Amino acid sequence: MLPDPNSLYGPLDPAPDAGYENAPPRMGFFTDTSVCIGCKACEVACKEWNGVPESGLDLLGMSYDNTGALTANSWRHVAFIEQPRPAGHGAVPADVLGAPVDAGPARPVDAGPQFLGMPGGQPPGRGTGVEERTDFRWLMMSDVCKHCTHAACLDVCPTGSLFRTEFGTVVVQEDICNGCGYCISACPYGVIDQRKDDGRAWKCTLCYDRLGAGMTPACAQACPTESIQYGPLDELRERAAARVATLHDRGVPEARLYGHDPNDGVGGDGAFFLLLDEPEVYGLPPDPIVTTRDLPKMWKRAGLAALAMAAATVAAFVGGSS
Amino acid sequence: MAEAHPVGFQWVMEAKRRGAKVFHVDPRFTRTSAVADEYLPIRAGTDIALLGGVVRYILDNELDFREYVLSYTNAATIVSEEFSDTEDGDGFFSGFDPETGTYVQDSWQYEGHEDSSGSGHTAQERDSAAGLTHESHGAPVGGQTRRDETLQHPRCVYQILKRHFARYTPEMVERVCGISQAQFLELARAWTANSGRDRTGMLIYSVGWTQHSVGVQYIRTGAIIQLLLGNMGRPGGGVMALRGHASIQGSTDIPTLFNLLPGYLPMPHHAEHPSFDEWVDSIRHPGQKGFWGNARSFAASLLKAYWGDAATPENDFCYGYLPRLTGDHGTYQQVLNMIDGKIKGYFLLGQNPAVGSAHGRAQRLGMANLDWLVVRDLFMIESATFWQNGPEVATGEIVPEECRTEVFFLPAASHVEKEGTFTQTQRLLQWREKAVEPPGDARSELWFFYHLGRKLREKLADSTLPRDRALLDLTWDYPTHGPHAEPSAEAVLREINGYDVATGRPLSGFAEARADGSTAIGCWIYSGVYADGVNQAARRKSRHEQDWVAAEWGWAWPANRRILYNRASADPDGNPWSERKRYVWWDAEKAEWTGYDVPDFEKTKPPSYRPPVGASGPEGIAGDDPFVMQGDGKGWLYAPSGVLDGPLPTHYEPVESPVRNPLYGQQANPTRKMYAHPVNSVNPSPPQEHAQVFPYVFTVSRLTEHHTAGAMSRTVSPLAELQPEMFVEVSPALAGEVGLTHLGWAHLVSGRAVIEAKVLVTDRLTPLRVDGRIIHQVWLPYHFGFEGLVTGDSANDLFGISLDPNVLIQESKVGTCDVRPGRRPTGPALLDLVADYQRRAGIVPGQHAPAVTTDNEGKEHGAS
Amino acid sequence: MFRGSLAWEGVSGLGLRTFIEGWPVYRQLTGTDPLGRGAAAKSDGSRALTARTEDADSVARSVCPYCAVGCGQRVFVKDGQVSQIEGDPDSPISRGRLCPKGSASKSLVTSPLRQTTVRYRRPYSTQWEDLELDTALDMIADRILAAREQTWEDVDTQGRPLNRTLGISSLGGATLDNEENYLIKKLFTAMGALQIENQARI
Amino acid sequence: MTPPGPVGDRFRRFRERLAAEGGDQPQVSDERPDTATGAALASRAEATSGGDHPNDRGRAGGNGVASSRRSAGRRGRRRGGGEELRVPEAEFTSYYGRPVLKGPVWKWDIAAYLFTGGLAAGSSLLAAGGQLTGRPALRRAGRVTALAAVSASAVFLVKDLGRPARFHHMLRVAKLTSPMSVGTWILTAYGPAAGVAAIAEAAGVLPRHGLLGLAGRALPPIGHAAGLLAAGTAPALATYTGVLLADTAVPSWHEAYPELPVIFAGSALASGAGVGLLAAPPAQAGPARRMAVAGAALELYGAHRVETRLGLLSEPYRLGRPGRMLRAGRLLTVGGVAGALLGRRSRVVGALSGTALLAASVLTRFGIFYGGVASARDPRYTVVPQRERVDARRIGMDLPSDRAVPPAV
Repeated sequence: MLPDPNSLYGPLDPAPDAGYENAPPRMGFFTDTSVCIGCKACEVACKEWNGVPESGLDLLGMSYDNTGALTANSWRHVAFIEQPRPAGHGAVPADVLGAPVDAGPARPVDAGPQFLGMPGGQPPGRGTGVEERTDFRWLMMSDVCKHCTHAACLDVCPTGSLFRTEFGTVVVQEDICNGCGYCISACPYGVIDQRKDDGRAWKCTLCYDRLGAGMTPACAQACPTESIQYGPLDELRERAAARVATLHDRGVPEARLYGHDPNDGVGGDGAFFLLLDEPEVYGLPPDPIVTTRDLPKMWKRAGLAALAMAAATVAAFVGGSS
Repeated sequence: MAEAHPVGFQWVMEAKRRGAKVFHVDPRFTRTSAVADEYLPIRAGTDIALLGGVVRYILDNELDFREYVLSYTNAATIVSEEFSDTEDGDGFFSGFDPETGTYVQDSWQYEGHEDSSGSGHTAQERDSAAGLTHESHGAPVGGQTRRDETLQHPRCVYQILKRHFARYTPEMVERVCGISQAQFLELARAWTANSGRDRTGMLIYSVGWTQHSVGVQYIRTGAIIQLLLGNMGRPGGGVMALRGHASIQGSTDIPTLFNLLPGYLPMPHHAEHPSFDEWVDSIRHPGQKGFWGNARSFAASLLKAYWGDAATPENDFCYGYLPRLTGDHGTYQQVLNMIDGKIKGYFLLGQNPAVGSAHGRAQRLGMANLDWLVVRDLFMIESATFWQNGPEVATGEIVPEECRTEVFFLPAASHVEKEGTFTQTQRLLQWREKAVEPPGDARSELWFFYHLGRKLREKLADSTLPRDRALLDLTWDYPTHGPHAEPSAEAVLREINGYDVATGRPLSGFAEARADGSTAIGCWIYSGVYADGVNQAARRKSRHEQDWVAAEWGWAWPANRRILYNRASADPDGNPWSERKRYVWWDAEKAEWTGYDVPDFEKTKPPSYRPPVGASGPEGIAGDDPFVMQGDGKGWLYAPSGVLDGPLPTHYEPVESPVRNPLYGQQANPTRKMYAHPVNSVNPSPPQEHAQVFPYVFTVSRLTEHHTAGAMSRTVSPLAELQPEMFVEVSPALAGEVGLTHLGWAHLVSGRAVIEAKVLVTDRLTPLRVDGRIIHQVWLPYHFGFEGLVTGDSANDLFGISLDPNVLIQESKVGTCDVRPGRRPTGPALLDLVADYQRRAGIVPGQHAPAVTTDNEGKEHGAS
Repeated sequence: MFRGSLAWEGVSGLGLRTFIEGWPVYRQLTGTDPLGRGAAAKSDGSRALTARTEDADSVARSVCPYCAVGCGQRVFVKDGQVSQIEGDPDSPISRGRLCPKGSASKSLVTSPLRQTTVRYRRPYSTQWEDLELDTALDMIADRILAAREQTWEDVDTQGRPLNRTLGISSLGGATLDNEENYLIKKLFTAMGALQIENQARI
Repeated sequence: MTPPGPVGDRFRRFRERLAAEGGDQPQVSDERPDTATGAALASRAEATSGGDHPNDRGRAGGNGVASSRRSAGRRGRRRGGGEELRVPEAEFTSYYGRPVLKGPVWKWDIAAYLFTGGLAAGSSLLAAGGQLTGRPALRRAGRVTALAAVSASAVFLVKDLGRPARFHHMLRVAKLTSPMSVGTWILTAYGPAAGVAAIAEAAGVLPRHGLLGLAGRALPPIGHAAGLLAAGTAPALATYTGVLLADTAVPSWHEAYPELPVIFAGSALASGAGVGLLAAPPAQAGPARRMAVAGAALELYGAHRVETRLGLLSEPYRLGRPGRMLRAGRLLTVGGVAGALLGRRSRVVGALSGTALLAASVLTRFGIFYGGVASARDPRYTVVPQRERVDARRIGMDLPSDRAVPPAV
């Protein structure tokens, strides 16, 4: 019945599995948060292209994030995290900071990560002895639908509205969706969402219409610093691995990829990320597993329960005295 | 830069990828800081102290690019022995006139040119914002100078520089700016390490730098560093001004500024320029080197473009038609005049001073006291509805039924509904094609002014008054097309480019300009944009089909040069400084300059050329004088004239500062433009009393998500929702001190206004230790006003009016205020609160504090 | 039930065969996509999907109106309306990228908040009125002439020419075209209006 | 459930709710003159989460900078007796305390459907048993209840759709990966059968002659077949809903996948039995009583398992409203079974027992439903188990935890 033994779990090329013969290479996003400047061009470009409605005029107080989350009305969401760096990370003992003027050109002691906000040197003002602050950094990440290899939203969709495109992406067909809401509970990333005044479920389509015309998705095209990169997933994964290596070489050991691994709980994401902290810091689940991995076992349990139910009924009527 | 120019910032990220180190200096940690290698929090308004520290570091350690400095700058030039420095004057240079608050610059001149410089008392130059004039053509200076190539002469510029910046030590930088010595040294080391034949460093500023009472000197300090390190005129070098509006560069090139005519020709002054010859000579400075020697051709061609057949050599090309300056006619003087009832009518053309200009209340009160106001905009902006919805209506200061201003709101065409050129921040003109017709009554400015002019001329057709001749003789015959009779923008661009009067042939460049009336040029620096009858600004050869200079994309003035003064990218002998930094060089075989860019030099003048004695104009420029617009062909470390507040940058405190100037007895720029008007006031700063009434420093700037006064972003839903409310950023320490809570309300009080904002408590703001005290700074976006999808109080309301003396731009990046928890009062109680603060601070509206704060009041350094 | 479902897919009653073949379940059973994940579930709407830039009537090459970086824009027009504005990949300045403001350009020019008719507020009035554009232009011209009349200065106290009016002011934004600025400066200068200023001063 | 409106509203309400229900947690308010950052306060309150957990205490607050941070919480004792359960201290990081997942958008009608679907299934089984063993009262009550319940189910299901007019799109595809699709087809088979079976009960009231008489004679055998068909699909109808909930990312639903079908099967049996007890005279109600016992056993076993086996993820089933519902359901189940067994002579006691069982079934379904919803709304239940999994894997692979600070280079 299953087209591929890995149809529910494990590494898989999703487009052929979804019935596309001679599918083009799987396309995806690599979002490199180490170069994200939090400009939100992705959010706006997405809304302009896809005609996504306004998502509310609320000052949320979550740093510069007034979008809040991926929702039916925000298909890209830039997260902003203001945080002290982990204790002991890159900071120099305070007495070094007051070092004499001719301390020489190199700073071997404090040569922490090179590319972040305040890596090597001093926290603002520490040299003046004013504050107790620890070092500080400001993380930004443009979140988006992950276009999972094993997309629970798609698999649980009872209408076939959510479908796998020939590019391996996951798209809601607005002419089909009847707003049953199942996909929303199924998504391990909290991405897909119901639009209240519309009833249907909406999320990033990876600009399916643009892909068909050979164009780049709106967000990736707009992104000023190439934080959002679009391309064949295989290429992106190679590029991402190289980028992590570069960052590690440059003294950014906390750089890590998220969603790149075809062996992870969702078979790898079509949209994966380079992060500078744990996933949950950005609001991402640390180790998502597609719920349908366990579906065969669930059906088995349901079958057993059904049998038990039937058996109990038979017993109730056959056995007993009254 | 990431915050306000994200797409430009891609090139910084590109450089970073290739190993560049990025330092970011800002009062608050921004999106730029987040990806910079180093972030240096700075006390707002102290950039000269920081940069001066770098200058000292360079000179003390002799880290300058000596070959470049010797050949291409005025480091070796000897300065008059009458000159005395701020070192000796407690913050004053020689020549200060306390009566007018300006300098007599004779003593600043190069030796031997004390009297012949043409530069004297600068009070009038200040009023005419002469600094802007000097933006392109430099200031007058004698062409032949005495030099000491060993740089040892005590009065050579190099030594003067060294003495002047001697006190800008790392300790002083820390004391003034709040930047630790270690961080400062990190910056200084990295900057100086990227200097020399193989390496360059780039200085990027956003034009908030100009919005200081010493704004021009900020940029001067940056230029000094870049000259010392050999970073000017070379790829990967330079001082990059990130201007904030699509064609703000164009708005100065073809100015709608009171003191300028197109191409930085000065608007004539009634006393200085009574005749055409005097006017022209004041531009070209006879005897001076450089290309301004051709000023007569440019001036005559402009007048010819304006008045066509009526302009003849015999009548000085209708020079008499030009209106004359008598003093300061800048926008802030105008606003005060409006309040005083002196101005009848006001045009606002895509501008929203009710939100975007300093002292919003003064702006609105001024507009409420006009006969008529014409607002042309895409949206119903605050400057059109002040009489209805402005904060002064709430306080009772403007009563609609008593406000006489007649308001015309005319909808404008958007950028896709008209064609024309924008000049972006690197002087590049790009033509926009028209996509659609404007909706309804919306029209372009081109349409409005063309037809307004047509109507005026019709109404005056029978006039015999002399004053109407200028209108009636005007060339005003642009072809029109389309359903609305839209004038042809290409025809206007053609006139800007210039043409041969006899044949109508478009000129190929300003070298073809003639002073005999045979050429007409609307803006000489733009000449060539329509060369060969082709709209060069409309060129859009894909970047994939040309080299990285991309010379065939748009058109850059002058003459499509992408890097100015690029002769400096070659060494004195004309060879590239290094293979890595090859850009423009002398091709000895072909005996001409060549390279990736259009050489900014006479094409066939060899590096070995030395001018004959007494040569002037272009002929006077030697083969190794790259700065061809300067009067001596050199990059100016020291500016003997042209900069009104000193030949060298000096740290002065902002006009409003909680700190006594640690460097000099003189507190703030003594030459700043001040207005003693009842509506205007300045919060007290040391050594005045009551400075503690406004204990906090506030600074304002842009958010990525909004644009300037908000008319183009608060009205646009996908932008409005991204930053939906006015807020103030405060440090946790200040929040604790004042009692502010995250997402709660605060109100800020200055001597002019009270505004309220939601509070964002963030570690991105940090208290600084300055001169032994802790200084708290708060930050505000200035985008909010009372119209649009999202609204809020305007940060610019907090500012008073104090201007840079060179360009008359207001200090609106730093001020002092008090911060209080909770919402502000409303109605008349608001005025009471301000009045209470004014009383406590000893502010008497209409009076300003003395400009001079030294004991000797600068007298002993007075005019000599 | 099925009929309704298929009607959504644009299949009308063309007989049972078409009816069945258009049914995704049939495609699941007979095609390459038994799980109904992709090929079988694709709707007619998805099959008909095209990028709206593809069928634009015209494309204007433009420049972003916000900051001074000068990013290239392509303005797509369909039926006389702007249907999309996005970065111009050919631009050596922006390489096709746009910031959030530039990306919002379509919303800017098509904003429902845009004022598209002339509005007029009489002195001492509490409300706006409508006005014909030509009338407005005429009234403004009259007011200019009147202001010149009232405030004209021929000469200074020493008889040197001034040739100007200080009764008229102008403040322009910096999103005006060079050609516009040129006409503005030219006309105001010719009428003797000196106090012409711009955002560049601010 | 999820209030309508833009995300900002939703988030603000979320934050306010947390603040309001945070018990001894610091309140987010403008008045509080705390020297810590307001952001930290807000963040702390947000990260505190667990709106329905009155016993939270000892939560470590933020210590400075805004935004994401770790929150430590010690879960206290269960309220309302029972054995003492200690959940290990959970420390986790989240993005401003926001849920990682989107809470189910299903409203109460889906919980109600869980009940009516089960009720229909149980009733059909009861009816078939009655039919086959000659207990007409059980048969009639079962068939009629089944039709009523399945009709109500259809109403609930359609009503809950965002686009009710498109309900028939469910029949576009048949997907084994989608429990809802499977359920659709089960309902498609079951519904008409249950309907026909119920209509066949009308045979008794039809005239004996004429066309209607013919129908009257034909109906019983048709009803017979339909009743058996309905009963044949009924167990699937009752248990697929367990998979329906389990096949989601909702932590406490998914992890309970082995038990949910059991609970729902038991609950369905018990509710069917309840109908029997209500409708049938004591003489015919014996099988119903035995069904009640069997159903209650399955239900109680399953519920006990989900409340104890899942560690942190059992918590939502014990705390707050879901906990109260499940505890009440358990009491009613026990009471209902006891009544059925002890009061087997009394119609009144039987009816009360039946009612108790029905009510218990309702409460169980709602308890399970809302327990899951609560688990989705608190990032703790998403992050903590996943983080433990990651850390365990790291330890297993001898990799350093990425929480540890890598050495500076």
